[in-house]
This record gives sequence, structure tokens and C-alpha cells, in this order.
Amino acid sequence: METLIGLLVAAPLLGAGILLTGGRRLDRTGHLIGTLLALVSFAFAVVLFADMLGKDTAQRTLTSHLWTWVPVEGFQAQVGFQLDQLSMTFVLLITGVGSLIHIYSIGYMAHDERRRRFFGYLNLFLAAMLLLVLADNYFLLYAGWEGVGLASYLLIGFWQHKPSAATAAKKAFIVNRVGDIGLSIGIMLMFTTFGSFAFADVFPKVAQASGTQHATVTGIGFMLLLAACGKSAQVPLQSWLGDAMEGPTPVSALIHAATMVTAGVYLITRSSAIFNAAPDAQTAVVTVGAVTLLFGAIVGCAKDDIKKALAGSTMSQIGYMIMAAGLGPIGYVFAIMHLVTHGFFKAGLFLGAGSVMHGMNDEVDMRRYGALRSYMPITFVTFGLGYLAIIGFPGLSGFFSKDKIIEAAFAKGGGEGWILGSAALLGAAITAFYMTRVMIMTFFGEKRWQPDAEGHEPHPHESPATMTVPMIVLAFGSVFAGGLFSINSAFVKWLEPVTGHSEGNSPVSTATVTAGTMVVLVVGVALAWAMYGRRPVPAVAPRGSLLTRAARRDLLQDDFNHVVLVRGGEHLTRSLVYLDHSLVDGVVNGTAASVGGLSGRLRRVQNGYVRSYAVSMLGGTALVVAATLLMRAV
Amino acid sequence: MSASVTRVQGAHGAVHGLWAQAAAGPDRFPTPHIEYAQLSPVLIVFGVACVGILAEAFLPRRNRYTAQVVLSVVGLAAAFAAVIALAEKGYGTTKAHIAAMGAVAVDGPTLFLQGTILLVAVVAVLTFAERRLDPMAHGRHVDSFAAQGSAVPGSDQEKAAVRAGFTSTEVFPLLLFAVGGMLIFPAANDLLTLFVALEVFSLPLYILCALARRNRLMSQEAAVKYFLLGAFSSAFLLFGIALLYGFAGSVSYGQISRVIDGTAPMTPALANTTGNDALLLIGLAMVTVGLLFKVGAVPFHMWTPDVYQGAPTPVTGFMAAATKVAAFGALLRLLYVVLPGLRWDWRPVLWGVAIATMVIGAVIAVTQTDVKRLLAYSSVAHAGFILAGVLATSRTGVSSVLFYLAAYSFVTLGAFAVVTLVRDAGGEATHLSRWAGLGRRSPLVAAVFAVFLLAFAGIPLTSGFAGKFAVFKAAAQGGAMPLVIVGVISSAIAAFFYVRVIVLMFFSEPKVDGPSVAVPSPLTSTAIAIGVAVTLVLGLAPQYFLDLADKAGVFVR
Amino acid sequence: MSFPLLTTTAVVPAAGAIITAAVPAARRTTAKYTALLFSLATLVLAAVAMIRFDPSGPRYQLTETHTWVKNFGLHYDLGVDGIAVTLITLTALLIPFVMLAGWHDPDPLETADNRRWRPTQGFFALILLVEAMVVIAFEATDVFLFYIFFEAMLIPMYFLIGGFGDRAHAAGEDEGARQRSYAAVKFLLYNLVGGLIMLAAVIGLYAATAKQLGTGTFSLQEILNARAAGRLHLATSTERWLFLGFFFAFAVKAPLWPLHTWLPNAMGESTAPVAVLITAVVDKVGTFAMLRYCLQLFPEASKWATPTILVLSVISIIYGALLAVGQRDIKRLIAFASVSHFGFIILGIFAMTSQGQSGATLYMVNHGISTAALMLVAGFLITRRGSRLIADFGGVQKVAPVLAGTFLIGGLATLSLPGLAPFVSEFLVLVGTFSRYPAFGIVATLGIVLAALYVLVLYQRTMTGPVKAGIEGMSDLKVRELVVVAPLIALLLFLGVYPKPVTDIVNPSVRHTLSDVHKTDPTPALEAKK
Amino acid sequence: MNPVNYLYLSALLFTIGAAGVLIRRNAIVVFMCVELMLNACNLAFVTFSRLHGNLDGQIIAFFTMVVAAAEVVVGLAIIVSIYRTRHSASVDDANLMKL
Repeated sequence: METLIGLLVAAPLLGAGILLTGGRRLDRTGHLIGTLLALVSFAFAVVLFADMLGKDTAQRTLTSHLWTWVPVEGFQAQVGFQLDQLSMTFVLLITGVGSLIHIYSIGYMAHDERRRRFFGYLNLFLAAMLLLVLADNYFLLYAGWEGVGLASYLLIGFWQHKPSAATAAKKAFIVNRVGDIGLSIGIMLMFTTFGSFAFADVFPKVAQASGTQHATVTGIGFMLLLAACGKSAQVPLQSWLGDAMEGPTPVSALIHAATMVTAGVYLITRSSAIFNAAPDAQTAVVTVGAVTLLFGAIVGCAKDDIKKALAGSTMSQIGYMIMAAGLGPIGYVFAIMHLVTHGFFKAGLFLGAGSVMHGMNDEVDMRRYGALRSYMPITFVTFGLGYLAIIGFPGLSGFFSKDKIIEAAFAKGGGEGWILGSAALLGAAITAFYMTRVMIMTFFGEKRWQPDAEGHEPHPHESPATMTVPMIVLAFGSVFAGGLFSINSAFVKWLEPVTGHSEGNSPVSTATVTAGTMVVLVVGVALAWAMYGRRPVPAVAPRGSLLTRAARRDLLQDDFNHVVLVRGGEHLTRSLVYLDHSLVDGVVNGTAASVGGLSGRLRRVQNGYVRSYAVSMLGGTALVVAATLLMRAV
Repeated sequence: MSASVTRVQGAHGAVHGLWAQAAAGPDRFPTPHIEYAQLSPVLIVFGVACVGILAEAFLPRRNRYTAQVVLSVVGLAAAFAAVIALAEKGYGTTKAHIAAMGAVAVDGPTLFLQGTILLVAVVAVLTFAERRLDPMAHGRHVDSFAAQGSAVPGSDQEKAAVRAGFTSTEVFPLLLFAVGGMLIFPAANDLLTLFVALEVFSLPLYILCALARRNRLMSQEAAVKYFLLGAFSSAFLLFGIALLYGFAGSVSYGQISRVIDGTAPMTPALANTTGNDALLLIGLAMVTVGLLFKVGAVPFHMWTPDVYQGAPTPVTGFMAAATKVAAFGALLRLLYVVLPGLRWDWRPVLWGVAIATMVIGAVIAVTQTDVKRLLAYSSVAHAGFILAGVLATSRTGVSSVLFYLAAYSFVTLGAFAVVTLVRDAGGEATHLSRWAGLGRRSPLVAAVFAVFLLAFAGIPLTSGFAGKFAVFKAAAQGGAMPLVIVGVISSAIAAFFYVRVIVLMFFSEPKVDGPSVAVPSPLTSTAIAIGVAVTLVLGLAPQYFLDLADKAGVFVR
Repeated sequence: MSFPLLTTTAVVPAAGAIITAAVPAARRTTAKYTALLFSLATLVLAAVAMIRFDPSGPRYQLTETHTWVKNFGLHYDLGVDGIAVTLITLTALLIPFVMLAGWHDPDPLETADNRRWRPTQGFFALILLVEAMVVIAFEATDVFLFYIFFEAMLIPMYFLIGGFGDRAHAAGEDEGARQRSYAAVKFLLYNLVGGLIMLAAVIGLYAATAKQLGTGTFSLQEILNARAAGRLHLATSTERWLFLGFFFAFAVKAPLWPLHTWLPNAMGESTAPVAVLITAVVDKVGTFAMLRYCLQLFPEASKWATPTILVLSVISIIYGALLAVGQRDIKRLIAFASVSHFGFIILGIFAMTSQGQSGATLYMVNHGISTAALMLVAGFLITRRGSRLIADFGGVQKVAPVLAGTFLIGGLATLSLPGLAPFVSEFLVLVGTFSRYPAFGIVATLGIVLAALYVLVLYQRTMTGPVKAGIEGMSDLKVRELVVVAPLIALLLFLGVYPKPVTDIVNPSVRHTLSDVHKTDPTPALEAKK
Repeated sequence: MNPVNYLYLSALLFTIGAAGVLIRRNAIVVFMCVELMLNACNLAFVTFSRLHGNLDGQIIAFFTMVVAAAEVVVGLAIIVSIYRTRHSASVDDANLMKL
């Protein structure tokens, strides 16, 4: 079994290797190889899952040590895996959804001559992501962490000929790097405090931490949060996610909805021991989560680009998860649960969006959609189910997972609990609003289609089976997953041994919360219907209120970055280049020049006249004589 | 007193006897006792020189060249053999003593320097004798010396001389006389001998400078400048000698140092002069000045660039190498044998001179545009480095200076020999701009010159580095670390202009009408080859020569 | 007297240089293959040395001792510790690739008319000469012996930069020539000044030893033993002055801010292979010497200077990265990236922790390989386009995907992505620094963001976007070029996931060095408490 | 009278000679001034020899004269040759080489 864990990672890695070095001869078969290896990896995952279910709770954690990576005295980095319920959940999600999206891409990328490379990157991503969730120490996790960053970079910028794509990819990687600083400093702190960064060593030792080390632990918490913000597009490092939609839609579905962006949630949940010991860090986490869930939702309302709207929603949903994770034992389980259900329905929604674009000559502006339900029924249905799930329609996945989080937020207790709870509720309302908006603008109302750049009239049509099947599967997931998990709280029992769980004491009863969510849901939907359903949607966006305009521009946060960081940076570098030339180099060249000048001046003494030479000799003699006498005098 | 004086007086002690005889009868007329064997190198050289003069007088013109070349080479070789023999006999170390009744010291430094000078001279003779470089005049190969020194440049007389195929073969005897003087100079053990030796090697050099075949105006100008300034400086030297004589009542090194140390038997006369340190110090200063002029130390260096540039390049090479060796030898002996007691007086002054020499030499060289002037200034800078070694005032100091002189002189000879090869219509093309792209046209010559430049710059694995390290090491151990620092900085400045030449030769495109590199006869080739060989050998395996210099590092008193 | 392996390792390339230079002008190709052959032979020898080196054995192994110049206290003492043997292997490894990459560099200099002018022979001979001198410098265990070759290697490098410079110059051939010789002179003078100041210190060291030991010596062993036995003790001020003299030379060579300005010129004006030779091989001697000589000879002074040096190296890291971002010229960009990386190396050395120093050593190796990969591919790119300006490129990945791919991997290595070798060393340096000087560690960590910035900006501007004019016809990598790049990339991957072989060899030597400076790793706060 | 006065005189002569070298243009005259300096030295030698009561100084004076004579020979030769070339014996005309 242990070896199987390794193979789990190895399979997609092998695929990436083959596809990226294979060359043109693999162009025709490449996508199949990639998909196959993804499925293989999924198969392994299922086997391991079955095996794990077979064991009783205590023995469920599997570990396998492969080799010593970096051994330098105290610093002993191992390459070792640890498969417990938490990682298992992720492994299933990653390989499952991953495989589906591989299949989907076969159809979606059918006409791209670089499809082989695309699948190579997808496999690379799977490998890295699996490494991330299977690592048994932070250092290896860091490797996976950056690995998914690379894969995401490659996939966002897959259509490199589009400058916008290239820029978006670069932006994503660099913003993530900022987060990575957090992770690496966190690891360094662990090393200097506990002398190790392996989960098995660190978590027990956190408990022993005392005195000033509490501050250190809090510091570690903050650093990990920074990392999570980067990877999971949380405020203030969320700016890259919107642009990341430049990538092919399957990428958005897999990486920027279902899996990679949730790595932050994984990190925090995995580090529960640390966060439990650092209340301040937890407060920071919930704050970030709450802010982001509103931020994302608001942004989602204003976007006309279907993918960007969904991206906003992703941001917001992950906000929920982060907040939940920040709540501590009350929330971990639900964070992960929401993560999984979100994985299903958000992937489904994205694939749906992809299918729509597929039918509409890659048009992304929802104002140019409309009335598509009859043209692409399957897409409509699956997308619709995803929609119902995300807004938390009773009985569907989102309903279970999200309500739990809202409850947990209240359960936090005190003013904090109230604030968080109401924020979560407000978020739910806005979610209902913007998702309904997307739904209506895309599938209802009248046609607002327009010919694309080459003037082709769009001929919307249902997508091929390779694309629809995964959508259907995901739709099933989005409908039933939540229910299944909640049957006598199976999911809680499943994860509890890893993350721990406590009910907390909610000031408001479950029923009240559910009622509240229902209310806000109805309000949100109704409002959206009133704005977009009843009257026709203008094909060009109205100027809109100040807030709308701000929201369209990601609440100006991007502009801030641009002005402060990008422009400022450019000025800094330009002036430094100038300084390096004129000052640092100038000093040296100046010295050289002055020596030259001195030389030129001294030369003139050598004027060619014997008598002046004689003068210098006589003068010299006088000097020497005088000096000699002086030496005796003093 | 008279007895003691008689004992220590030199060749002229005899005459002192004359004076004494007034008091006591003529029976006490001591015959001067000369150790001919130990003076043999000098005697051989002078002998051969005289023979050379006779050859000039009596041999038919067509045979003179061959005869002179053979004579000089053989004579110098013989002299060198004599030096070796003396060294073998141990005159350099154990049997070192003062010969010729106190006039000449035969000891380690003497023999080492005499050997060096003789080798340098041999190589110089080869370059003197080169006859392939200039285009043939009237079907005859001609060397780089004027057909007839007395003929006015461009006059019919000169044309006639050229047509008649005159050549000034007298340069060889002149060279030999100069060498003779140089052999005595570092060996001189009393101030008179010092002065005479100085003149003996200077006068022929003055004439040699005037004898260039091309650019005769510059050549004559060089001669005039060299002569007038030389005479001027020797006047200082002489006055200094006079004062020292006045102080010590003798010109013998040994006696003077004894008087300085106060170990000499007092006489009333001495008593009232020794009290007067002004005599001593001024004398010391002026004698030193005379020698510093010869080594070309700042501020007595101003003749060097002009003379080096104007003189016929083979002569320049010889002067630059041999004069420095001889003069530094003399300076060393003066400072270490006569004036050790006054170390605290002359050291600070020479510190100043050394620093000025190193820095100013290097700095002025930076903007030079003529190869020969460039090398002249670099030789000034090097004089400064050597002075740093002199200032170590220790045995290692002496030996390091000896080694440096040997290393430096061959690099210099080689460099100037290469300069003679690069020619255009107007003779040697010494302006740097003409050297552009030489590395492309004739890589070998350029490479060789580059080696010499790197040696000058003191890059490791060349003799220049070994020498520089030796003197700086000695200086540092002698507590002159500041000198080392200054030396290091100025060698950095110096490196700049050596590098500039290399850049010019290798990295810039050749000029269309650029100079051609003349294919030399075996003579010059040999000279250059020797230069390269010595540069590399002293750079890679200096141990043997260091030992030699080390053994030779002791002055006899 | 066992077989003098180390001498042979240095002599073989030297001999190769002479033989290559002797090949007649007409037989250019012969010369090339001769040189390549000798470089490979050297690689074999180096590998043998690496294998024969026993990490658990004595500190210096394969030693050879002879007196060279007694009067100078100069010994021909050779011996390698783990660090040296690793770097020798790196050097020997890179040279063949450098040669292959520069296979056609001297061709434009060939002139039919002049038989004595043999640039090709010269080019390859010079490369071998540099290799020989670098190897000796790594092998030397005598301060003076090291100094001699540290200094001498400048000359062949100087000719390589000035004589075989990059012809792809925007400002025309004449301006190019001017720039080239300026760069060459700048390179030489900077390093020469550094070297001469070091010479003063070397002489000072001799004077000191001569005064206290009777006979002056430069043998590292003798000096260390004497100090251990208490027979040699440098006065604090003396030690500091000598340290500064040595360190200055190494800091110029390394180069450390603000002595770095020669590097961008040198690397910018020379062809890519020569640039690799500079930054990946020759400059390593500087950082190596800090580790070997500054710390061992002047432990106290090293500790005294540490804060200043750390500040300077952190400045180098950030400053170099920022300037890299601001560059318009591909090669200058890589040069400034190197400045930043050397900052990391020096930071690691003077953090005085085993992670820091092992990391630094590893960093030297990895930086060598990664820069080689990046720079050589950049060179292929530049020769194809005939320009070094980033602005002249765009959309290359469309026409030359393999080239673009390799370039990207090189770049990712430069920004030290996990899985590629440089990540390991960079993290080691950072953690090593952090564990003793957290502030410096954190500031240095910012460097990784900037690294991402300059690498990705470079990649985006050159490789992505619509195909620029002048790029359309660009050919993808040829076999020879693949042969150059592929092994390097493979090596990057291997050392990225399994650096243990190297660390095992390096760690013991680092332990020795640390014991020289009487430093031990800070214990984790938790253990410290208990 | 006190022989020291002769020393003052010789010093004076030496200085006059030196000054002459510096201010006179005609090469011959300059050279004559040098000769004057040499003779000043001779005077000093003779005086000192008198002071010390040994003859060395006087002998040296003879040597000096010989050397001076030799110098005259060489010097005049050179000066004359350059005069014939340039038709001027001014040392200031001879500055082809400078800087």
C-alpha cells in the first residue's frame, strides 16, 4: 500500500515527462496517454481509499519514506508521504475531478495543435498537487506548493501568443511567490524553533511551546496565512485569480476552482495544531476569510465576463472555507466539506461555461449570450444544478456545506461570532444574486449574440460527449455529495481524527440559521430576477453606480497594485539602473579619469627644455639636502 | 694618523707617500699592490675595447664590422667567464675583500652585478649588430647607427658617407668602454673611483646616443640633453664627494664609515670637521642625488623619456638595462657600506623619493603615446620599486634588489629589441597608434611584446612578478609596509597602460597603412629569445637565482 | 609517492592548451576536437578525484607537497577538501559544454589571407588554459600558490573577453569593438587592483609569519598548525588588515556590491560561452577563496567583519535583482541576476552555519549549472537573431518551442523553483542565515520574488506574444545545441531531487571550516529551553 | 687666513655655476658653467686637503681636471655636431621631444 502512494504521484509525473519530452510523434496520442495516467492515478486513489475504509480509525494513517532529500546537519529534509483522511479526501477530489477534466479537455482542446503539451501540463499539475497534499513535511509540501504554481503559470499562459494570457500567467506566479515568502519564512521559523519541519515533529512540539515561543507560533501562523492568501486568492493577494481566467476553461475549472486554489484551506487545516495554539493568527484567518467572501461576491456581481464572474464566486466561496478553517475545530471539517462540494459544483459550472463558450465562438461576455437553454440543454441542466448547489438550494450539496459554515461562524460565539455569521449570511445573499444573474443572462432572456472578430455568426450547439459526460458526473456530485456527507454526519466522523472537531455553542439554533439562509437566498434570487429577468439586458454594460464600476475593476485593488507596485517598481528600477551607471560605476571611472587628468597635467612639466629639467634637478637636490638636514634637526 | 691613512688609502695613497717622504727619507715608497686576477673582468673589457679602437684604426672598412662584433662578444664572454671563475673561487662570499689598495671591492654584489651587466652587454651587442631591419642602402645592409656621426643630417657629406657604405663600427668599442665603467661603478670602494667610473661609462653613452641613423635631429638632441644634465649631475656628485672628503679626511668608504661611527682614530683635523655634521649630511645628500640621477628617480628623472626616445633603440635598451644595474649597485654600496650609520637620516628622504618615483612614473606613463617614452616612464616607476627594496636596509633587501635588477634588465632589453622590429617608411614606428592591430598582423611578435609588458606589470609567472614580490617582501620585512602599499597601488596604475598597449595590439583592427614587422636576423631574434627565456625562467623557477642573489647579498667592508 | 592525480588534472588541460595552440591554421576543426578531447580527459580525471575522495577521511586528501620557491615560502602544495573537489568537478564538467556551445564563436574572426593569425586555436587554447589555472587555484593549499593562479587566470580570461567578444552589438561593429575592449580592460583592471591589494596582504602575511615562525611560509597547513600550537598569533589589527586585503580581492572577483560593475560589462560584451566561463567558473574562485582563506586564515577578523559583509551581500541580492528587472540587454540581465546570486552565496558563507555554508557551496555548483543552461540558450537565441536587446525578440516559442522550453527551464532554475537544483541551495542559504540572523534571512527572502519577476518578464518579452519581425524564420535548437543543454537540464533535475551525493561530500569540510571559526549551529529554541 | 673662506668661495662658485646652467641658453656657455662647478669642487678638495693635512684632495683635483677635459672632448663634439645641424647652439631650440 505504501508504495502505492508513491505511484499515485508518479503516474501523472510520468505522464508529464513523456508528453513534454516526447516531441511531435506523440501529438496524436498524447492526450490519451495523459488522460489514461490521470485515471490510473485515480484508480490508485480509490484502491487506497477502500483500503483506508477497511481499517479502523486509529490505523488509517499511512506513511511512506522514499529518500532523504537535503541532509545538512540539523536540517534533514525527507521525501516522505503521509496519507491520512484529510489527504485522502484531497487525493480523491484531485484525481477524480482531475480525470474528469482530462476527459473534458480531449473534446475542448481538440482543435489546438499544442494539445499534447496541454495534457503534459495538466499531468504535471496533478503530480504537484498530489505531492502538496501527500507530503509529510512542510519542505516537501513547499515543493508541491510551488509545483502547482508552475503548472498554473504554464496553463494560464497556455495561449502564449495572447499577450494578455502571458501577462496573466506572470502575474499569477509572482503574486503567488509573494505568498510563498510566507511559507518559506514559516518553515524557517519552524526549523529555528522546533529544529524540524516535519508534521510529525512540529505538531507535538507546538504544544510544548512556552513563553516567547508562543509569539513564534503565532508568527508561523501568520506566515502560513500569507501563503494561503497567495495560493487561494484571498485578500489582499486575490488580484491574480480574475486574470487567471485567460487560461483555457478546463484549467479554470480544475486549478482555479476545484483544486489548487483550495490549497490554502488545506494548509491551514493541516496546520490546525499550529493555529489552535495561535488564537491571534486564527482571528487574522477568519478576518481574511470574511473580507474575501464579501469581496469576491461583490466582484462577482459586477462582472459581465462569465468566467470572471465565476472567478469572483470562487474567491468568495474559498473565503467561506478559509473563514471556517479559521474558526478552529468548529470549522475545519466543514471547511473541507465545503471545499469538496464546491469542487464539484464549481468545476461543473466552469465546465458549463466552457461548453457555452465552445458553442459561442469563445465569446465570454454574458451580455452577448441569452436564451441558450434550448440550444444546449445538457449544459443548461448541469449548469443549473451547479447553480442551485452553490446558492445553497435546500437538499443540494452547497446547502449542507455552506449552512454548516454559517452555523459554525455563529457558533464561534461572542461579537466575533455575530459579525462573522452575518457576514456569511450577507455573502450567501449576494451569492444567490450574482449566480442568478449569471444564470439569467446566459440561458434566459432573448438572444443577444453577436458575430465574433472574424464576423462568424455564432451557431450555439451542444458540446461533444467527451465534454458533456464530465459535466453530468460533476452535476451528480453537486447534487448528492453534500447529502451523502451529512448522513449521520459521516464526513465529520471521517475527518475528526485528523482535524479534531467540536460543536461549539451556537447562540442561534440550527433551524434559525437555515431559515435565515433561506430568506437571504430568496431575497438574492428575487433581486436578481427583478434586475435581469424582468427587463431586457442591455448588450453594452450601463455605466452603473460607483460601487458597480469599482466592482468591475476588482474594487480598484488592482489599480492600487498597478500604481503603487508596478509603476513604483518601474521607477525604482529605472533610477537604480541610472545610479548604477552614474554613481557606482561613475566613482570608479571618475578615479580613472582623474588619474588620467593628473597624468596630463604632470606631463606638461616635461616641456622639453633642458634648463627646466636642470631646474627640477636643482630643486630636487635642494629638497633632498633640506630634508636630510631636517631629519637631523627633528 | 698618516700610518693608518697609508694603510687604507687607495691607488693615490702612493702619492701621499710622496708627501710623507718630506718628513722621512725616500726609502718608504710603498709600491701599489694590484690584484690583477680579481680585476680581470674589468681589465679584459677595457683591453678588448682598446683593441677595438686599434681595429677601427687599422682594419680595412669592410672587415671592421665582423671584427668588432666578434671582438666584443668574445671579450664580454671572456670577462663573464672571469666573473664566474672569481665567484667559483669564492670571492663572492668567503674570500670577498677589497682589492687595488682599497679602490675596488670584490664581493658578492660586485660579482653578481658585473655578471648581470656583462650578460646584458652581450645581448646588447647582438642588437647593436643587427643589420637586417633597415632597408638596404646602396646594396649594403646597414645597422641602426649613423653612417658618419660627424656628418650633418641630410647633407651631401652624409649622402656620400652612406653611398660609400660607411658605418660607425666604433659603437662597439664605445659600448665596451661604457661596460667597463659600469663594471667598476658598483665595485667602487672609494668616492674617487666612483666618480671616475661614472664618467667612464657616461661619456661613451653620450656619444652613442647621438649616433642614430634615422631621426638624427632627435638623436643629437637626446645626446645634448643627456650630456648637459649628466655633467650637471656629476658636478653635484663631485661636490658631495668633496664635502664628504672634507668631513672624513678621506674618500675611502671604509674610512668614512669609520669616521661616521666614530671608530676612526681621532686627529685634530678630524676633530674639528667631524663635529660639523652639515658637511656630512649635505655631502651625503649630494652624492645620493648624483646616483639617483643615474637611476632616473623622481625628481631627477626628467632626462629619461627624452633620451630614451631620441637615442638609437638598441642603445636605449642597453642604457635602460645596464645603467640601472650599475647605478643601483653603486647606490646600494654607498648606502650599506658608507652610510649605514646614517640610516636614520637618509631613509626618510629616500622614502619620499621612492614614493614620488613610483607614483609619478606610473601616473605620467598613463597618457604616453610613444612606445619608447612609455617604456621610459615605466622604467622610472620600476626605479621606484627597486628603491623600495633598497630601503629594506637588510640582507634580503640587497639580494631582492640584485634579483630584481637581473630580472628587469632582460625584460627591458627584450622589449626595446621588439620595438626595433616594428617599422614603417620613416624607420621605427614608435607611435602607439601605429601599433594598432599588430596582434592580427604578426601574432608572434605581439605575443612576445605582451609577455614583456605583463612582466613589467608584474603578472604572476613572469620574472617581473618574482622581482616585485621579492623587493616588496623585503621592504615589508624591513618595516616599510607603507611603501609596499604605495607600490601596489602604483603598479595598479601602471598595469593600466601596459594593458592599454595589449588592447591596442590585439583588440583593435589593424591600420591599412600600418607598419610592417621587419624580419630580423638571428642576432635580434636571439636577443629577444634570451629576453623571453629569462623572463619565463625567472618567473617560473626563480629559486636558483634567488639563492645566488641571496649568497651575493653581503658587502665587504 | 602516489600518482599525482591533482597535478595531472591541472596539467592535462594545460598541455591541451599548448597542443591546441600548436595546431596549424588550416586545421581548425582538428584544433576544436583536440581541445574538446582534452577537456573531456580533464573531466574524467576530476571525476576520479571526486570518487577517490573519502568524505569520512582527513580534511585534505590526494595531497602533494613540494617546495617551489623557498625564499618566497612558496610551496607547490595541492590537496582537496570536499568543497574544492566539488568545484573542480563542476569546472571540468562545464568546460566541454562551454566549448561545444562556442564551437563556432571564433569563426567570424578567421581571415583567409593571414596564415599566422589563428583565432580558433587561440580561443580553445585559452579556454583550456583558464580551466587549468582555475583547477590549480581550487587545488592549492598554499596561499601564495593560490594567489599566483588567482591572478594569472585573469590574462587568458582577458583575451577571451576582449578578443572573442560578442559581435551581436546594436551600436554597430566599431562601437562593438570599443565596448568589447572597454569591458575587457574593466574586467582586468578591477580584478588586478583587487589582486594587487591582496598581494600587499599576502606579503603582510609572509612578514607576520616570518617574524613569528622564523621562516615565512604560505602553506595553509603550516600556518594553521602553527596557530593551533599557539606559535603563531596575529595581532587583532594585523589580522583585520590582512583579512580586508584578501576579502577585497575575492569580493571583486565574486563580485559583491558595490564592486560588481565589471561583471555586466564583461558578460554583456563576451559571447555566451565566455560569459559562462566568467560567472560559472572563474568567479567561483572568489567565493571559494572566501570560504577557504578568509575564514581559515583570519577567523576572528571574519567574525568581526561579518555584519558588514552580510549587509553588503543582502544589498547585492536585492540590488542585483532590481537591476536585472531594469535591463534591456538579455546578457546584462543574466549578469545582474548573477550578482544577486553571488549575494546569496556570500550571505551563506558568512552566516557561519552549516546550512549556510553547505548551501553556499551547493549554490556555487547549482548556480554554475543553471546560469550555464540559461546563458548558453540565451547565446543560441542571440546568435540566431544577431541582437542582444530584449526588445528585438517576441513570440519565439511559436517558432522554436524547444529553445523556448529549455530557456524557460533555465529561467525557472534561476528563480530557484523546487525540483530544480538551485532551490535546495537557496533555501539552505536562507534557512542557514535565518537561524542566526533572522532579519537578513527575511530580507534576502524577498529576493525570490524579484527573481521570479526578472526571469518571467524576460521570458514573457522574448518568448511569448505575437511573433516579432526577424523571428519568423528562427530555427529551433540543433543537435549540437541540444547536446549542450540537455545534460545540464538533466543535472539540474537530478541535483534538484537528490543533492545528497554532493552534500555528503561537502558537509564534513564545512564542519571543519566552522570549527576553524569556532562557530556551531544555533540550537532550536525549543531544545535550547530544555 | 682661515682656509674655511676658500670653502665659502667654492660654494659661491658652485652656486654661480649652477645658476649659469639654469639661465644661460648657449649650450657652450651652459657647459662652461658646469666646468665652473667642477672647478668649485676642485677648490673645495684642495682646501679640505689642506685642512686635513693629507694630499688626497689635491690628487682628486687632478683627476677631476682630467675627467673635465674628457667631458669637454665629448661635450664639444656633441654640441658642435648639433650646432652644424641646426645652426644654433641654443639649448632651448632643442626640444623636439617633450611631454
